[in-house]
Order: sequence, then structure tokens, then C-alpha cells
Amino acid sequence: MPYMISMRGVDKFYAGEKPALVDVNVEIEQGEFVFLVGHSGSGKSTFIKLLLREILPTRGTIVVAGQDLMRLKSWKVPYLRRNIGCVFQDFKLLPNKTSYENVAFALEVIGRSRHVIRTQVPEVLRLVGLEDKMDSYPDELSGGEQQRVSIARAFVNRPPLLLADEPTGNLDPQTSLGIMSLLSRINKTGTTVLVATHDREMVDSMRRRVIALENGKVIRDQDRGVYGYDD
Amino acid sequence: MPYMISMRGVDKFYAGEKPALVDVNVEIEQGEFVFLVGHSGSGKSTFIKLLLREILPTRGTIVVAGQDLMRLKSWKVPYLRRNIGCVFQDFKLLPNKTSYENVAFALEVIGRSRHVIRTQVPEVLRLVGLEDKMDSYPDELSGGEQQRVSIARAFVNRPPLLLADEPTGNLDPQTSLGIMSLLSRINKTGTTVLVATHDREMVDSMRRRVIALENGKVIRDQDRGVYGYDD
Amino acid sequence: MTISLGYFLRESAINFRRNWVMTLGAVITIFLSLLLVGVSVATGYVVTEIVKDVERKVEVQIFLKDGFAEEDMIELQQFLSSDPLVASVDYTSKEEALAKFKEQMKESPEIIEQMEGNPLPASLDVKLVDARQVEVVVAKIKSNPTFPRVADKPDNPEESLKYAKQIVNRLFALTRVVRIVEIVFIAMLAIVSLIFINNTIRLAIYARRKEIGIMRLVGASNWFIRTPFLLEGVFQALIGATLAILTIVGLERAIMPKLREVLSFLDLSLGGTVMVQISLILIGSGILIGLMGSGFALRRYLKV
Amino acid sequence: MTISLGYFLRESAINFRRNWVMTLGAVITIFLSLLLVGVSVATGYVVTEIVKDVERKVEVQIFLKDGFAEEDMIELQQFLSSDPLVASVDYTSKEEALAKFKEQMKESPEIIEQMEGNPLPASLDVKLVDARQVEVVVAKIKSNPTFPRVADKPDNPEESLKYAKQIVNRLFALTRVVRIVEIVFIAMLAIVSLIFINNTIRLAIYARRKEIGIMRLVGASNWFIRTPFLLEGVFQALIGATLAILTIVGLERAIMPKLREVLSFLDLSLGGTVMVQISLILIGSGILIGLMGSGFALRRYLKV
Ligand SMILES: Nc1ncnc2c1ncn2[C@@H]1O[C@H](COP(=O)(O)OP(=O)(O)OP(=O)(O)O)[C@@H](O)[C@H]1O
Ligand SMILES: Nc1ncnc2c1ncn2[C@@H]1O[C@H](COP(=O)(O)OP(=O)(O)OP(=O)(O)O)[C@@H](O)[C@H]1O
Ligand SMILES: [Mg+2]
Ligand SMILES: [Mg+2]
Repeated sequence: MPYMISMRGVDKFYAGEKPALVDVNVEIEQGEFVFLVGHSGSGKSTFIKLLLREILPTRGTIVVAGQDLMRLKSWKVPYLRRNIGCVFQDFKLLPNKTSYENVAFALEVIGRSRHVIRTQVPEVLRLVGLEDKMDSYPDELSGGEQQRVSIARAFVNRPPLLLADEPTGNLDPQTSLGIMSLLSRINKTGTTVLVATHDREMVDSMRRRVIALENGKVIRDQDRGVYGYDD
Repeated sequence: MPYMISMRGVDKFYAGEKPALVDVNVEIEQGEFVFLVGHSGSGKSTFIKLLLREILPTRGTIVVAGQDLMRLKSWKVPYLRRNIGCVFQDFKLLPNKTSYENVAFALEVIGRSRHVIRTQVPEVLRLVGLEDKMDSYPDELSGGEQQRVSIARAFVNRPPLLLADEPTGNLDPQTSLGIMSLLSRINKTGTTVLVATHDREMVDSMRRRVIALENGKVIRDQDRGVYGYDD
Repeated sequence: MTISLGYFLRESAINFRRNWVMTLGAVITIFLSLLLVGVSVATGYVVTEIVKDVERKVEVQIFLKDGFAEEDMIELQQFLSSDPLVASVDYTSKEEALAKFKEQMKESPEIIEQMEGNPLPASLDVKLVDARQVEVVVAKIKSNPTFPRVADKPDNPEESLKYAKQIVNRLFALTRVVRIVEIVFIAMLAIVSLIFINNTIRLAIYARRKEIGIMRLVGASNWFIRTPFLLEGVFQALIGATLAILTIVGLERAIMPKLREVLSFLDLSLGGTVMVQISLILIGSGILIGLMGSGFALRRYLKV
Repeated sequence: MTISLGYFLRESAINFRRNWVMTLGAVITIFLSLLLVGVSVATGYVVTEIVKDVERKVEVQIFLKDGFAEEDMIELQQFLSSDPLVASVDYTSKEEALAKFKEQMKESPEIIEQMEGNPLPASLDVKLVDARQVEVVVAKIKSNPTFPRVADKPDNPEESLKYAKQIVNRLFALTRVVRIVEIVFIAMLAIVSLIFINNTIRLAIYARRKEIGIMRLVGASNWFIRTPFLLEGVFQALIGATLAILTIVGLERAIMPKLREVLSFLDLSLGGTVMVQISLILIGSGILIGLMGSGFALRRYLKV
């Protein structure tokens, strides 16, 4: 059974502080839908950054889509990332590009033809409800709109792995629900989806696998789990 | 009865698009606690930016803390803003300053002595749970931690008006609750608090005044209201 | 407010360190710009000195007839000496003239051989304060009543006046051009430097426009935002100017002695006062540009 | 891939427009830097031409005894003409020599008056290809067997050779210094320009480092990120170089005629080919610097 993600004994220490991740062992199969939950500062974003090879672990091995990230040559990293769509917590939109161009960039990077771009980008922006914001620059968009552009960019090239860091933090419940059912639909087409979130309602209602972090440790890994944590 | 905020017939049009706010008439008394709710893109941030005079309305009058913002001379704007603490949706932390320095900046701006700064800043950072992140730069903080620095900066100088744009979007429910009860306590000391939020749980449990926006229009203004909107 | 001054100094020192890419860029630009200007000014000074030295060698010779009356000669000499345009008037006797001629002609001995007795006249050699006034002085000599009485050729006194009219004119044409080129070049460099420095500071502030926006939103007044930037600009200018001055002093030490050796026949000088002047100019203009550059660049982002 | 080329061109054109503050900064810097270098090179060229022209006037005179044998003179003339160091050999008869002398000495008529008959010898006037070779040519003349036979002073033939040894040496000292100063100054300007341009490009890319980081995170390979930046650099360099060339051509048109008028006695020239050369150098080095500057500046932000 092929693992899409496999982390073994992963530690991550940032300079001189208490660790961000400690001895994380996680395996995620192809086609799974997983929630990553935990308090603020528990290491969710660090977890996702490691998978994207934005940072390297202090210890341990990480294998993503069959690639050992510790051994991956630096020039091969872009090719890895093209197989991973990522919704960033801080959106990471290119400020000098419109919504359309930001989404199109993910396709240009993999060399898609202009024709393909012209048909797919508007389609995807429509899916996230931004059909009338295609020519707006990021600083002309509301917080939730920027977040949705980031979501559109993450899955426009139908990557086999989709990582989403707090993808509904700036969205109202109704729009969040729409995004979540979209992620669910994408997952049904075989894409592995990992969502870091604080949205208790969402996690509790979807009943998927839940990995819970606390102070960098995995304290729970539960199929068909709930958000957990007592307030 | 003195109004802290008074908006009359306020319209806001951004270049060539459909309006962000239409005919908004809102009065908020001193010492009130108000939630501002609405779908993504309904105009909540625009509402807040108008109060901070970050942007000017296309039409209408806005009076904040007794100052008519349309008539306010440009050199007086900083003095207005020193009476308003603001938690920005995108945090707006100074990237070259540590958490401590970011919060201290709000005090330095109003000429507080170093002694005052040295005692108040750590105190406030402790309140938002960041006592051990004082010397971290924004890009060394998790999303939620950045948001809490922004919150700390907003109320460190005890402003009579506190605006918060989605202050818990990046926080887990437990931390959110802590922040909300903090805002509540601040409100009890006489500070007027306006919170734009998507957090249904929060709004429903606190039962405060709720102003609901839809497509830039105020569709509901209710004392002891709920989040509303059917999913 | 002493607190504020401390705050601003601390603040700009911190910015200086934390934005070191920008800081370094600005310092390098200021340093090199001022270096260019400084080197040009110093070079220009040396050239001007050479030109002046060459011009100083322009003189008017009055040939005196054999057996002139001593008192006439002295009268003429005194008349000229009292003229503000005249630097000095020296008497050369017939014998001295012959000795000089022989010395000059020693490479064409065939001419000296041919000479019998001493055909050369005595002369008064008039050195001028400003070589360009040569025609004025010549006119004055001509109109002096004593002059025809002592002149070598009383029937045509004009021929008793010798000055290298053509050479003088050419020399002046050349030195004028040299001076204009010098001034134009220095002015050009100065303007270009100004634009460079301004440009660099503008880019540095442009890169921090978001920060400036945030400061404004948190209630910082314009001068509160501006002061650390201006102080930073001054720091950068001071460092840049200091580096430029040190380099120029170093270059002067390294080059001038050699140059003086090679061009020993020219009067090359670059005195300490000149170096001090250049240093003061560089520091002054550096700080001014640093301040103004930051100030102007900030204006765009300090609109409410 | 034609699609990619189109993409990159479009991309860099868009960046060019949307980052116009940075673009303008870089263009201005490149323009002014190249202008400085171009003006210096042109000035240097004119100065070099003047120096060469002055040097060309250095000649060796061989004085011939009265009643020399015609065939000896012709033999010597041919011997010298065939030497590659010699540009020309002209014969001056006794009469021509006297006429020239009188012309030269017309401002000291007292000497001409004194002369009886024609004391001046005939001469062969040797012009050199390279004035610095004067001592070599003199040695060759001395060692020629015909020379003592025609020399004005057969007992001491050396004295029949006239060349302004001291003046020539001084001239060479001066021209050497002028040339070195010229080269050093141009080199300095070129290096400074390089640093300026590099600096500006670095600042511009520094200001966009976040963007570059984002592109990397979205899976863009290094060359995919780099290409639009490099193309932008080339665009900027082309615009800057073009502006510099136009300005220099304009300056040449405006200044050279006036200069030629004022300094009509000097052979001032700045031919079309020189201008073309300067233009090519500016465009070439501009593009090179634009490419390399962007390339180097990017390296820092393209580490994985
Ligand atoms: N670059 C960095 N340098 C130093 N410490 C860092 C850095 N990035 C993150 N940290 C620290 O590591 C811890 C985990 O951060 P991480 O961003 O993974 O948290 P998170 O679970 O995503 O939190 P949130 O829900 O608030 O986004 C935090 O305490 C944070 O301060
Ligand atoms: N600078 C701008 N130029 C043009 N349009 C803008 C600008 N800022 C905001 N808008 C538009 O105005 C509308 C309201 O934006 P606003 O930021 O007020 O929404 P919001 O209620 O805060 O949404 P969210 O919950 O997603 O943050 C949006 O449709 C947005 O695209
Ligand atoms: Mg996070
Ligand atoms: Mg908003």
C-alpha cells in the first residue's frame, strides 16, 4: 500500500527555543483525507512546511510521494512541489499579479499551454466564488478573497497531494462549508488532502482521520475523529 | 449620550467595482461591545478601515471620538489613531521588530517613558500568552502567535476605542475564548470594542449587539443578537 | 525630549543593522559618489595649479636701447611696479641677456658662433598678476611717456616690446577650455552623484514603504517616522564621506609624490588646506544629500 | 519552447511596468553610469589624439655642411626613409632655413639684423612614426657611415644633430602621465559604474525577495524565476545604454564644433567610427552588467 506521506522520528528545533516538533511518526496513505489539529503554536504549520521541504527536519526521515526529502537534490525540489498544492496560512500571493495571474502562475510553472490556462483558471476561480475578482490585485481583495485565491492556486493543477494550512481562517461559516465540500470532492478524485485547522465545527461534522498535536508531539491519531480538546 | 462612532449615509466605492459599503447608518455608544458579521467580501474590513481613516468614504459623514473624519486635518490623523487600538486582519506587524518591540512601538509613539514600556509590554504579552516569544521576529512566530502580538499591540496603550478585524481567525477555540474574555474584560473598563468576526460560536455565546452586513448593506442591527445566517 | 532623542538614536542604529542590505547599498553609493567627486575636485585643483603656473610664465619684455638713461629706466620700472596688474619687474642687463641667450641656444651652437660682440639689448622683464591682462599692460607701457625714451628702437617703440602674442592667445584658448571642461565634468559628476544617492535612498525607502504604512496606522506622526530615517541617512552619509575622504587621502599619499617626481618641471601641489576643504565639502554635501534624499523619498509614503 | 519564450517576454514586460519605481531606479543608474563612462572615453580619445598630434611634431634635424655632396645627402635620406621608425625625411636648403629662422625670430628683430650672409646650415628634417623612438633613430643616424661625410661639423658629427632632448623628455613625461591618468580615471569610473549598477539591481531584487520565495514554493524552477529578471535586466540595460548614447551624440554635436573653433590650432577629431565603437561598448557592457548583476543578485534568493 503506497504511502503518500511518511514521517519517521521527525524532530524540528528552531534556533535555541523549545522544539516545534518532537519525534513525529505519521503515515498517510494515498487518497486519505486528514485533519491536523492543535493549539496555536503546536507545530501544525511546521509540519506542513516540512512536507513542502520549505524547511528541513533536525532529525528523522520524511518521504513524500516516494521522494526522500533529506536526500532530494536541491534542483529537484521544484519538481516535488509541483506535485503538492499548498494553501498557505498567510496566503503567499504574488503582490504584482492579479488573482487570475496568481492562479495561472501555478500552471505556467509546469509549462501548461496558454489555451489550457485560459480555460482552467476562470473555472477554478468560479469554484471558489471569485469569478468577478479575476483582475483584482491581492491588496484589492478582502482577507477571505485572498484566502480563496490561494486555495484556487493550490488545486488548479490537480496535484496528487493537497496541503491546506488553516484554509478557512478568514472565511465565514457558509463559505467555509463550500470550501470544505470542495476539498472533499477533490479528495474523492484520489487526491490526498491534509488540512491543518482550528475549525471545530468542520472537523466534528466531517468525521475524518484527525491527527492532534500538542507542544510538537502527536497526542492523538484517530480515524473518523473529532476536534477534541476541552475548552 | 456621547457616541463613540457615528456613521451617516456612508458609501464606499472602490475603483469601478460594485460598492463595498452602501448607505451605512450606524451609531455606537461609548462603552458598547459590538460584533460585526457578514460573509467574506461583505465590507467588514472596509468598515473598520473607514473608522481608522485608512481610507475615506465616497459619501457620508463619519464621526469617531468626536472627530469628523472628513474634516480632520491630515496632520491630526496620528492623534486620532492613538485613541484607537486596531487588530488588523493581516496583523500588520513591523517585520524588523521583535514581538516586544512591536508592542512597545505603540507606546513609544505616544511618548511613554522607557520605564512604563518596560513594565507594561511584558505584562500585556503575558496576557495573550506570549511571555516566552518576546524576542521573536514576526517571521519566527506561528500565525496565531502573530495575531496575538497584533492584539497585544492594539490594547497596550489602553485606547478608548478598540477595533478588531477577525482577531481569532488563526486561533484555536480555546485560545480564542481566552482572547474574547480578554476583550470582554477590557470592555468592562469602559473601552468601546468593535469586533469583526466569522466565529459563530463566539457571537452566539456572548450575546452582544450584532451588526450584520451583506453586500455592503447593514441588513441587521440587533442588541443581544446571534451570528445568524443559515448555512 | 531627551527620551525621544535616545529613542531615535537607538531606533536608527537598530534599523541600520537590521536593514543592512539597504544600508550597505546606500553607504557604498554615497562612498563611491563622493569619491568620484572628491577625486575630480582634487584633480581639477592640480590641473588648475598647473595652468596657473604656466600662465604665470607669460611675461612682457621691454628692450632698452644701449646707453639708456638710468633714471628713465628706474622711473619706468617704478611706474610698472606700482600697477596692480603687475607682479614684478626685473632688470636684465646686456651681459645677463647674452648669458641667457647662450644657455638657451646651446643646442644650436652654429648661431652663437656667428655672433660678434653683444648684439642683445638690456631689458625690463614684466611678470603679470593675471596673464590674461597682458594686452592691457602692453597698452599701458605704450602710453607711458618714458617708454619711447628708453626703448631699443625709438623710431618704432612698439617693436621694443616682446611678448609671445600667438602663444599667449593659444595658451589662453587651451587653458580656458581645460578649465571649462574641468568645471563641467565636476558639475556633471556632482549632479550624477546626487541622482545616484537619491535613487539609492529612494529604493531603500521604497522597499520599506509597507513598514512606513504600518507605523502610520499605529498612530506615529510623520516626524516620528521620519526622524530615524533621516538619522540613518546622516549615518550613512557620514560613513560614506569618511570612507571617501580616507581613500582620497590614501590616493594622494600614494600618487602625488610619484607624480611630482615624474613631472618635476611642473609645480604640482595639493596642500593640506585643499584636502581639508575637500573633506569638509564631502562631509557637508554628503550629509545634506543624505538628509534631503531621505526627506524627499519619504514624502511619497507619508501622505495620509 | 516558443510558448515559454512568449511567456518570459510577456512576464518581464509586465514586471517592468508594475515595478516601475525599481525599474526607473535601475534605468537611471545604468543610464548615468554609462553616460559617465562614455563621456570619459570620448574625452580620453580626444586627449589621446591631441597628445599624439603634439608628439608627432617631435623631429630630428640633421645639419649638413656647406657644399655637401648631393649623392651623400640623397643616400642618407633614402637610408632614413626606408626605416620603419621614420615617417618622413624632408630636405631644407640653406635659403629655406634662413627664411624660416627670420619668420621665427621676427619678434626679436635685433638678432636678425646682426646676422651677416647666411650662417644657417641646410638640413634633413626627420619626422618619426613614434616620437618615443627618437633616441633609437638618433643612434641609427650616428652609426650610418654617410652621416659624418655630410655633417655640418665633421670633426664632431654629434653636434650636427638637433632634437629637443629636454623638451621631448618632458613632453613624454607629461603625455605618459596624461595617458595613465586618463586610463585610471576611466577604469575607476567603469568599476564604480559596475558597482553602482550591481548595487541598484541588488536593491531591486532584494525588494522582491519575498516574491521570489513564493515562486519557489509554488514549484517554479530557478531558471523559470531567473529568466524574467534577466530579461528585465537586459531591457533596463538597453534603455539605459540607448539614453546614454543619445546623450553623448547630442553632447558631441553641441560641443565639438565649438571646441574645434576655440582650439583651431589643435587637431581635434572624434570620428564616426569612434562614436560607433563607444556605442557598441556601452550597449555590450550595459547588457553584460544587467545580466550579471541580476544573475548574481538572484543567487542569494534562489538557494533552496
Ligand atoms: N522560523 C522560526 N524560528 C523560530 N521559531 C519558530 C519559527 N517558526 C515557528 N517557530 C515556533 O515554532 C512553534 C510552532 O510553530 P507553527 O507555526 O508550526 O505553529 P502552528 O501550529 O502553525 O500555530 P498556529 O495555529 O498559530 O499557526 C511556535 O512556537 C513558533 O513560535
Ligand atoms: N483596495 C481595494 N480596491 C478594490 N476593491 C477592494 C479593495 N479593498 C476591498 N475591496 C473589495 O471590497 C469588498 C469588501 O471588502 P472587505 O475587505 O471590506 O470585505 P470583508 O468583509 O472584510 O471580507 P473578509 O471577511 O473576506 O475579510 C470586497 O469585494 C473586496 O474585493
Ligand atoms: Mg500555523
Ligand atoms: Mg476583512
